[in-house]
Parts: sequence; C-alpha cells; structure tokens
Amino acid sequence: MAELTYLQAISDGLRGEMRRDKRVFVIGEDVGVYGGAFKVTLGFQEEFGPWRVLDAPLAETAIVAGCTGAAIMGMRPVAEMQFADFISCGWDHLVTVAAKQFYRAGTPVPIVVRLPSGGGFSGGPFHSQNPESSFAHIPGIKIACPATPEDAKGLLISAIEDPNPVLYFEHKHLYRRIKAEVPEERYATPFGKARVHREGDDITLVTWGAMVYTSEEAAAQLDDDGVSVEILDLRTIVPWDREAVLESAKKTSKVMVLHEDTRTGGFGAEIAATIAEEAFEHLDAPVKRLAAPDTPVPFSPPLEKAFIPQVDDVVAGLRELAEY
Amino acid sequence: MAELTYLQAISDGLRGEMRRDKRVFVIGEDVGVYGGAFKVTLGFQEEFGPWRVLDAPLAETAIVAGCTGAAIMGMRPVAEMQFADFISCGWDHLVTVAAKQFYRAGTPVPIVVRLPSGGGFSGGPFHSQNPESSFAHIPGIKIACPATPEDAKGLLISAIEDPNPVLYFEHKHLYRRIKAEVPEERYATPFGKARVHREGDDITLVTWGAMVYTSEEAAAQLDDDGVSVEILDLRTIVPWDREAVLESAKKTSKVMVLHEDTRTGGFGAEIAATIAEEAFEHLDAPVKRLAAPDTPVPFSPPLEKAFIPQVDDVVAGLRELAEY
Amino acid sequence: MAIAREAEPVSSLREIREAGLDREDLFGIYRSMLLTRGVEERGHILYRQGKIPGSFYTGRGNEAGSVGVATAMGPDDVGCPLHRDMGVHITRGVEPWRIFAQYMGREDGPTRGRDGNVHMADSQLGLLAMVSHLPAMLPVAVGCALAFRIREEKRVALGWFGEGASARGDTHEGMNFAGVRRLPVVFICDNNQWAYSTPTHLEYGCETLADRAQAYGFEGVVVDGTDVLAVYREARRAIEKAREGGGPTLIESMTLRMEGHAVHDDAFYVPKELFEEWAKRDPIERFRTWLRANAEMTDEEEDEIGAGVKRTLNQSMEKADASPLPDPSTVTERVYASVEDLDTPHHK
Amino acid sequence: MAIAREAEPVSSLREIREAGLDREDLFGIYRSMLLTRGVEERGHILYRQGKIPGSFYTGRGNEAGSVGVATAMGPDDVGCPLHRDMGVHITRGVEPWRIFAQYMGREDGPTRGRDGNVHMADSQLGLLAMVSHLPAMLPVAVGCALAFRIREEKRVALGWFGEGASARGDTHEGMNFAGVRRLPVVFICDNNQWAYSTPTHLEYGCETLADRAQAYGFEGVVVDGTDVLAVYREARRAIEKAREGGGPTLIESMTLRMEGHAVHDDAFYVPKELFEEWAKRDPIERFRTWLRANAEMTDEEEDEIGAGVKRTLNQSMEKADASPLPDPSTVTERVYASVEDLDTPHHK
Ligand SMILES: Cc1ncc(C[n+]2csc(CCOP(=O)(O)OP(=O)(O)O)c2C)c(N)n1
Ligand SMILES: Cc1ncc(C[n+]2csc(CCOP(=O)(O)OP(=O)(O)O)c2C)c(N)n1
Ligand SMILES: [Mg+2]
Ligand SMILES: [Mg+2]
Repeated sequence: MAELTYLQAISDGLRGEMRRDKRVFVIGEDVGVYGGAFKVTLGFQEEFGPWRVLDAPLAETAIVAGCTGAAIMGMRPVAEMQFADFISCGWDHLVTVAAKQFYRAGTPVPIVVRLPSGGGFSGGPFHSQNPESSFAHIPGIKIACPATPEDAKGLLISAIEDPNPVLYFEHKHLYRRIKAEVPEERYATPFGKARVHREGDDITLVTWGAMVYTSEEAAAQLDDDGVSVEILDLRTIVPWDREAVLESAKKTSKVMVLHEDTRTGGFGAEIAATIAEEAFEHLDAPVKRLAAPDTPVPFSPPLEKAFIPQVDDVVAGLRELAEY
Repeated sequence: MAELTYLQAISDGLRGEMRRDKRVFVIGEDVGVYGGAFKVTLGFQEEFGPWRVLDAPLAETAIVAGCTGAAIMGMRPVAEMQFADFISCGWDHLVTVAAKQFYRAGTPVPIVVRLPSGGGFSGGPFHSQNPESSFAHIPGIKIACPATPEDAKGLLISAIEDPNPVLYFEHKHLYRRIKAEVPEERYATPFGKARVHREGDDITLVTWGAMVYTSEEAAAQLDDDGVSVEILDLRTIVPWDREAVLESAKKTSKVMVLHEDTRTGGFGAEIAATIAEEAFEHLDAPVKRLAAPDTPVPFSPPLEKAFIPQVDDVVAGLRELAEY
Repeated sequence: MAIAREAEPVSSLREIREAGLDREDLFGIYRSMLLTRGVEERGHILYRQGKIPGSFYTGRGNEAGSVGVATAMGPDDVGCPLHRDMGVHITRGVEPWRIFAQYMGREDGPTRGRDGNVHMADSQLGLLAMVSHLPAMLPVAVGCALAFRIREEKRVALGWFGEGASARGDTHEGMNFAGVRRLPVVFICDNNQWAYSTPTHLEYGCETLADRAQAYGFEGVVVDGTDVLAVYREARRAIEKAREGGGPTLIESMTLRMEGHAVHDDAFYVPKELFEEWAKRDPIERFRTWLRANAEMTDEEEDEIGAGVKRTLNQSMEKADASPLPDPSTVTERVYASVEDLDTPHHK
Repeated sequence: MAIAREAEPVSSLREIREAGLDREDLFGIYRSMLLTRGVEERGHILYRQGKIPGSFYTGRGNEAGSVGVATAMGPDDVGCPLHRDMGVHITRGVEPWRIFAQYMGREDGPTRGRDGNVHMADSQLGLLAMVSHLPAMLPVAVGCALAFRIREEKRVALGWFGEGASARGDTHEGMNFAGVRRLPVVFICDNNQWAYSTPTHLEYGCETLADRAQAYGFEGVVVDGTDVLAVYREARRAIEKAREGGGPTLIESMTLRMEGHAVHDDAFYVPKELFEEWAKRDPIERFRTWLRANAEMTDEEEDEIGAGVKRTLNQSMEKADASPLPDPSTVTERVYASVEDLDTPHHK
C-alpha cells in the first residue's frame, strides 16, 4: 500500500486502466501536453500517445457526443470536463443520447465523464458547482462521488468497467488535501454500496463527497455531548444504497442528510423522502436536510462560507436532532 | 366569460399581452406562418408582423440566448420550444446565464419559455417528457405548470410580468381536451399559490398539470369508499405553496404526492421531504409518492400506459393510505 | 461567391461502371428506392387505419439521397441516418416487416416498442438509432470515426443532417472536431428546402451549406439529390477519400420534401409550383428512365422488380401485424445495460 | 484559400483622423491601454499578496484589441466583453477602484462579491457581465441586437469570443441567427493563438476564423490585434455598417496571449521564440512609438499620461481596499428579481 492523495489515486486508477485495456482513452480540454487543469493526466500523453490522450477543442458537446460514438464503436472513453460546471454544455447529449440509447435501441454507451466539482476556494458561480442532483433525476445515468483516495481509485475502475454512462464527480477540494493508503493492485469498488465512514448509535448522517469530512469534524464535536453519530458515505448516488441507509435509520431513529449542492430539489430530497416513507415507523424525529441555500455559488469568501455547509452548521443540526 | 380550451386560453393570454405591451414578442421554430406546432400562435404573425412573431432557425441555444439578450435590452420575449423535450438543447443558457445573471450581476432576465410537455399520445421518449424537475433544482428560475384554462391564461400573464426567467409548462394532453370558462378581462394569477381543486378531509393529494384530472377521477372513486380526498393543484412548482400544502397535510394527516415525471429526484421528492420534515408530528402515515417509473418515456401504448400514472394506480395508492 | 464544388450529373453506364456499380447493382438500387417509398406509403396507410400510434414521417423525395449514399458505404462502415433516410435502412438490409413492427410499436421492431417512427437502427447492419433532437447524431458519428482513427481501422462513419438542423451547435461542434482531427467521416446534408414550415432563407444566410465545409478545413460538394447515381458517385468519392486518410467531406444533397413535415401537415406554406417543379424530377421516375435509356432495363425486368417489392411489402405488413405488443410489465427493464449487453456487433 | 479581407495597418495621422479620431482621442486611447495593463499588473500584485481569492486572469497582449474596439462603440451600443477584454471596461469608463474591489470580492465591485475576476459589468455603461462558459455571451449579444432591430433603434451590439471558444455551438448558433436576420451585431474574435494550453491547429481546421463569416453570409476581416488604430478603424467600419442595416461583421484580431492562461500557468507549452517575437509587437509600445512619430507626442505629454495612470491606480487600490467584504447574512438575497429591479439602464 502506498499513501496517495485523492488526486494521485484518480490518476493511478486511470493510468492503470489505460495500461490494461487499449480501448480506454481520455479526451478533454488541455488533458494532453498540459496534463489537465488539475494535472490528473500529467505524463499520460507521453506514455499513451496523442490518440489516446486527446486534447479536444473547447467544445463539450463534441466531447460528450464524440465519446458516445466512440463507446458505441467499442472504445472506453473517459472524458474530462475542465470543471464540472461546464457539463451544462454537454447536458443535452448526456440526457438525450447517452442516457436513453440502451433503453430505446439496445445500444449500451459505456462512457465515463470526470467532473472536477465542488467549492471552497472562491471559484465563484462557475467553478464550484456540484451538479450531480440534476443528473441523478435522469434514468440511464450512473453517478459516483468518491470521498476517499481508496474509493477514488476503485470507483473510477468500476466506472470504466460499467457498460453505462457514468458521471464521476471528483471533489476539487479533496484533490491534494486528502491523503490515505491505497492498495496498489487493481480493484473495483462496487456501485451502490455505502461505506460506513464512522459507526454510531444515535444519529445517522448520510452524505457524500467532501461533506464526509465536514461530517466527521461535526460528529467528533457531538461525541463531547455524548451523542454518537454514524456517518454513511454513499459513494455513488445512482444507484444509492437504500438498504444501508434504511438499516442505519432504523437503528438510530434519527437521520440527517447533508450535501454541498443546493437544497431545493437536491438529491437529499430523494433520500429524505425515501427514509420518511420507508422507515416511517422507526423515526423519532423528522429527517433533517442540510445543504447549501438556493443561490448560485458566491465568490467572496464570507459569502462562500455562508453558502457551503460548515462544521458548525452540521453540529447545530445534529444537536437539534439529538434534542428532538 | 367565454368557454375556452386550455390551448385557446394560452393563445388568448399571449395575444392580449402582445396587444397591451409592445415589448412582448414571440420567437420559436415555426411560430410564424405555421402558427406553431400546436397552433398556439396561429394568426399572430398577421397581426403583429414578422419582427414580433419570429420564426427562429432550428437552434434552441440561439433562441434562449437571444431572448436573454433581448430581455436585458428591455424586451419581454416569449420563446416557444416546439416540444418541451428540446429545452435540453437550451439547458446551459437557462441555468448558466438566465438563472444566475441577476444574482451575480444585478441584471434581471425577464424571459418566458413556453414548453409543450407531457405524454399520453405515443409521442415516445422525445415528445412526451416533463422536464420541470430538472429545472426546479436551479435557483433563479421560476416554473409554472397550469392545469386549467383559467390558470393557463392567468399564469402566462404573470409569467410575462415576472422579472425573472420563467418556464411555462403547458401540457399537450390538455390542449384540446380541457375546456372551461375563462374571464375575458386581463388578470394575473399569482405564482406560489396553490389551488384547491377539490376539498376533502381524509387524504391530501398534491399534484400539478395533467395529473390534476387523473387525481380527480381517482378521488371520485375514493368517495365510494367513504374516503374524502383533497386535491391541491400547485400551479407553480417554483415557488411552490408550502403553506397550503403543510396546512392541508396537518388537516388530513395523510398525503400523496403525484407527478407525471419520473420518480427518483423528481420534484415530488422535495415536496414529500418537506412535508415529512415540517409536518412530522401531524402525519398518520408516510407521505406517499406516486410518479412515473425511472425509465425514458416509452412509445408503444401498453408501455406508455404502464409508464404514466393511471387512475387505477392513484386509486390503489390512496386506498393504501386510507387503510394505513 | 460559391466555394463548394458542384457535382455533375451522371450520364452514362460506362461512367457509373467506373464508379463501381454493375447492372445488378443498379437494379438493386432501383429496388431499394421502390422499397423505400413503398414502406413509407404503406406506413401512411397503416397510419390512416389507426394502426400506427403517435405521428408519422416520410422521406418522399429523398429516396435517391438516402439510397445513393448507403449504396456507397462499405460493409464495415457505420452511419446515423435521420428521419428522411429510410432508404439507408432499406439499403443496408433492414427487413421491412421489422420497420412496420417499429411503426406499430410492436415487440419485433428494432426498438421493441420503446421508440417509434424511424427512430430505430439495426446495429448488426452498422446503423445507429437516431434521437429526435436534431442533429444530435452528427457529432456521435464523428465519435465513431474517432474510434476508427484511434484503432487505425479503414472504416468510415456517416452523419446525416437536414439543412434546418445545420443551424444547431451540434453540427458545428461535430464538424469542427472532425476537421481538426481529419477524421474519417462524411457528412450528408439532406437539403429538402424546408425545416417543418421554415424556408431556407430563415435557416441560414450563406449561399449553399456545402460552402461551410471550408470553415472546417475540408471539402464541400453540392449534388442533385434526385440523381441517385450522382449522389452515389459523390458519396463513394468522399467515403473512399475518408477511408484513405483524406479527412471529412460535406455533401449537400438538394431535393424537395415532397410531403408535409409529417402526416398531420398539409404543407400549405410550400408554393404549389415548387411541388410541381420537383415532381418532374421525382428520383425514382428519373432513375427508372435512366435505367431504360442507359442500362436497357426491359419491361420484364421492371415488372419483376416492381412485383417483388409489392410482394415483400404485403408479406411484411402481415408479418408485422402478427408481432405482439410489448408486455407492459417489462416497462422498467433494460434501463441500465449489463456487461453481457456489450456483446453487440458495434461494441466488438 | 483565404476568403476574409486582411486589414492594412494604419500608417498616418491623416488616415486615422478620417476614421474619426483627433489627437485628444488618441491620447485617450493610449491612456486606456496603459490603465488596462496597469489594472491587471496591480491585480497580479494583489493576487500575490493574497488579497485576491480564487484565480486571476489578464489580457496582456490584447490591450489594442479591447481598447480599439471599445473606442469605436457608440454611447448607446452594448457589448459582452470576455476575460481578455479589460480594456473594454476601462474604455467604457468603469472606475478602476471598482475593478480592484471586484477582484478582491468586495461589496463595491460590480458584482458585490457574488462573482470574481473580470466576470462583471456596469450596465450603466452598456456592458453585460460575462459568464465563465465560453462563449455564452456571444448569442446573448445577438439577442441584444435583435431587440434593437425589433425596435428599429440604430444601436449595435458587440460579442467577443476567443479563437478557442469558436469551437463551441454557441458561436455557431449566434452567428447563424445574426446572419439570417442581418442583425446589428459585430463579432470580435480575440485570437491570441492559445486556448489555455491548446494551440490553434487543435482548435480549428480552417485558415483564418474570419473566413467563417462567409458561412453565415456576412463579411469577415482579419486585423493585426497589436495595432490599436487598425483595430479601431475596422471596428468602426463594422459597427457603422451594422448601424446602417448592413448586418454583422466578424473581426478576427490577431495577437498573442503574453502570459499564462491564468496566474497559476507558466505557459511552458508556448515556444519561447513566439513570446519573443510578439514581445517586439507589444501593442502599447507600438502605439507609443506611433504617437511619437505621427502625433508628435512630447516627453511631457507622455509623462503626464503615465503619471496620471499611476496616480489613478494607487488611489484606486487604496479606495478598493477600504470597501467592505459582503455581509454573509445577505447570501440568500437577490436570487430573484423584483419588478423594481427592472429599473436599469438596459431595461429602459
Ligand atoms: C433540437 C430540435 N429542435 C426541434 C425539433 C423539432 N423538429 C423536428 S423536425 C424539424 C425540422 C427539421 O428540419 P430539417 O433539419 O431541414 O430536416 P427535415 O425535416 O426538413 O428533413 C423540427 C424543427 C427537433 N427535432 N430537434
Ligand atoms: C464552455 C467552457 N468550457 C471550458 C472552459 C474552461 N476554459 C476557460 S478559458 C479556456 C480557454 C479559452 O480559450 P479562448 O477561447 O481562445 O480564449 P483565451 O483564454 O485564449 O482568451 C477554457 C478551456 C470554459 N470557460 N467554458
Ligand atoms: Mg429540411
Ligand atoms: Mg485564445
């Protein structure tokens, strides 16, 4: 095992798949000589050549549609959006073609789109978004949101293996901040299996991505109150691990759902509604949702801090639940 | 009062605003000589000329972006998508520019996009969708989904008056099937005020659009069981009338949320999660969601029938709730 | 200031022989054109009988364009035909009964009732199913060509689009990317002069769409879309050029949409004279005359082909009508693919 | 096969007088160029001091392009400048202290801390705030022109885009629509030879982007983007042509991005010689030399302008630094506009 940053784990996972499987190629803006805006593909073009590490024109539709066509012709494309925000320019192709082609025509579309997402560094309204919820509503697309280096590698490998379009959200704020042991061998982390980030008995906190670490800090504070918080890291939100969530909810009887994306219509609503419906008789308190407010992501640090859920917000929410 | 179809009410409302306010113009594919795919703007070009009733190229981005620019320059554009499904091609401009320009730059974008939506006539995967939930997650956009001719007119007028981007979903299946008295004078139906389509005491059914009529038929059947169903037609889902919904939920203690769009991540999740959180102590049963299954809209009649929630499905769901 | 080349008509049998077709091939083309029109005419009847749900579109006037191009494709080439390109499906060998089954939403249509109309394709035959959104499949075709280029296969992808759809960003992004990378793709613009009710001067501001090819660094050519042999010759040239690494070509095939946009549309907005003028250039009649004059097609041969097509159509309609409607309990199946589903001819 | 016109350099004072500028105007242009570069250089310092959150972009090398075009705009014309076009904001009169406040996320920046960098605009000055997504504001500019055309106002809209962003569908849809309707809009391509690390041959396959104008039925022109007067002359021609109903023009202004894509990028991928070559054509130095040679700018005049700019910059930085950070409790405010908010110069 080697200690890797979250970013290195993504990079390693991708490089390994490219070495193993000639069908895998990467395409995106500046992924070649430059190695990608965040350097995930640094050195890839030297190793794999310019036709497996393609610098695309500034054209997200061409990228997503190009991947779709190449995938149908037997390749395993991995596209990089320079920032997750720009996937809005590829929305139509994802929801109209890639998501529906198998159901309609029996043609699988095994593409992966890597999406550097999330805020916390004054990226402003267009370099900070977490657009996973919009896609989670579209049948036919799968969505992974790794929180740890180990999952970053294992979920990426699963995403590439998957015969469906997969959106792989990599949280920019974790890239170099999070470091951990990552197995050197190849492994695929299954989709739809939540990870118990921290066990607990009193409250279940369901989350994913960078909010796992915010949760962790908050849970530690609740320990001092004598309240034990169980943190479930969903890892993938389509599919999401209903069983694990419901089981934990039934155990603790109190649930908070937390995400960095905005609240209204966020995927937290789906989770909360499901828990409220299916664990109704087990709940000792209403399922609490905590998320960013319904605004664009503001740029200026005090505003951004008020926007992204902070440890204090989570602590306050958990205390409310504990006291309910 | 005149008896108008739902379609005539839209047409009348729009014509009235164009007569009243020179800033209002319409743009879309085939809205001119042809009068629009559904003939909503039939005769408009003759009355208002080719520069206020513009046949656009087949280019949804040009249409939405063009409206945005024109709106910022003081016009009141009303765009028509030929089918709501094609708004996926304008997604980026709505969520990236129109929705965020006021928050970011203080520039309001008063545009209306008319979206003929919904299924029930074998339109298949691309002529039947109800994409309102995807947009309902995006702060900065308002969403109207009229169910009656009276609201069709009144909400359209409000939409045009509104200084924000408004998506106006008009359900194709209601166009000529629903007829009712509509006031001849000008009136604006406020956004965010639900309409009690039918009063009842035992179960609250929250819905919008064509599902109002499915609900009505189902509720009539429940009458025979001695169960009285209150139907709330939300009219607008952004903003949505939380107060009215919560009040009714507290009165009946049992709630069903119903929509034609697919289930996972649909706006029904937001409503159900909110009720479960805010009326927790008043509920005698879990909030039940009924929606289309998570698939594209299938074409063939038996499949489409299995996809769109039917009266029988609603009846079965209501009975389950009644017996809970 | 036209930039694109204008293709000459094909005038002699010798010329078309040089372009790779023998007499049997020519009869095959004729048969495909008849079958194409026949399928759509029968479809129209089925529609009026209430047997086809939803709407109904045809490509009348485009039989030369679609059949001509498809005839020029190699067996391993792939294509994304659109709603006026029934001739591509027919020429590639889709059995007509499956098309009728598709129209009627039956289990044996290529989309098993999940989609309707010509929103279908048989992947066994190198075709990709179109979506409604125009022209979304054009950049997808570019992606197919990218796969061929990465693997250094001598295969070519074809992407169709209407002149109306040329206004969409998809057209631009696809062509630009193809031009930059000189990918083996050929773009076919079915210019039928109308996009629903919208005439060309409200769709684009240049003289011919083929001129746009130079904006992407490749060749454009305008061809008479009612002359199946000219279309064939130009498509073949372009396809073989792409196959040999010469990059993309944009072919603009000029015709008229000879009916309304779809069955509900009487095309009142199209000047009558335009219909009259183009009726004289009906691609099937034009080719029949050519075959009689240049390939010595006999009465017997002509009748035999015609009768064969009729027989096929009759049998196909019957067979299609025997296909069951999909089982509603399967509606939620096959939203996500499993690994076994990758076992298609495309994916291999 | 270049199609677009190539603009000549401006060689004499007489020539530029004919194009509408007197000596004072020329000094004003010089001042704006200095101020543009100064604002960005100071921004860079603030960034290194940790006073600017997020990233930081400059338009070094594009001062002639941005200032030249903005100088040609009429008072009621509007424009959507992008991230290399600080000169447009400066020329239209945005006070530098507000730009510094914007950079630093302060309440007095045009976006009140809601957005950063040059994602800003003062609607009082006829400008629209860019979004990151490139070149989304180009078709929005077309929409502005549409409003002018509907109302029959003699106003012109300007839409900027980078040569990299020319690959996006937005560019195409906007230009196509503008061409079809002959709208009063001028498109300015800041061609700085790189899109982040991507060189032009991977962005587009044609010779010059100005050639694309013919694909939309209007005129294209290539201009030396380091020659502020040539840029001005061509922009003015195009703007006045649009104003008189002559339809759009596409101006491709050639320069080099003289720094990395943003502050974090050392541009290792740009050949050193390219930088050296273009450094010799520095737009400010070039114009200074021209002013000395052709407009008899004296040492005194030159110093006065330079000192004035320095003073403005110093004062502006101080004033900006006094502007407060936004109050976090306001984060959820102003997501939706109310009717009163329509009371802007644009909306009137
Ligand atoms: C993105 C998109 N917008 C709108 C439509 C609705 N629509 C279907 S066909 C059509 C006209 C297409 O014109 P053209 O591309 O010339 O093809 P034609 O039908 O004439 O063959 C329109 C507007 C669509 N299919 N896709
Ligand atoms: C739609 C979109 N995709 C990706 C980006 C990320 N990005 C920012 S600037 C840039 C390069 C832009 O190149 P160009 O248009 O030539 O403008 P330049 O920066 O060279 O002035 C990229 C890829 C973006 N802003 N928008
Ligand atoms: Mg057409
Ligand atoms: Mg550039």
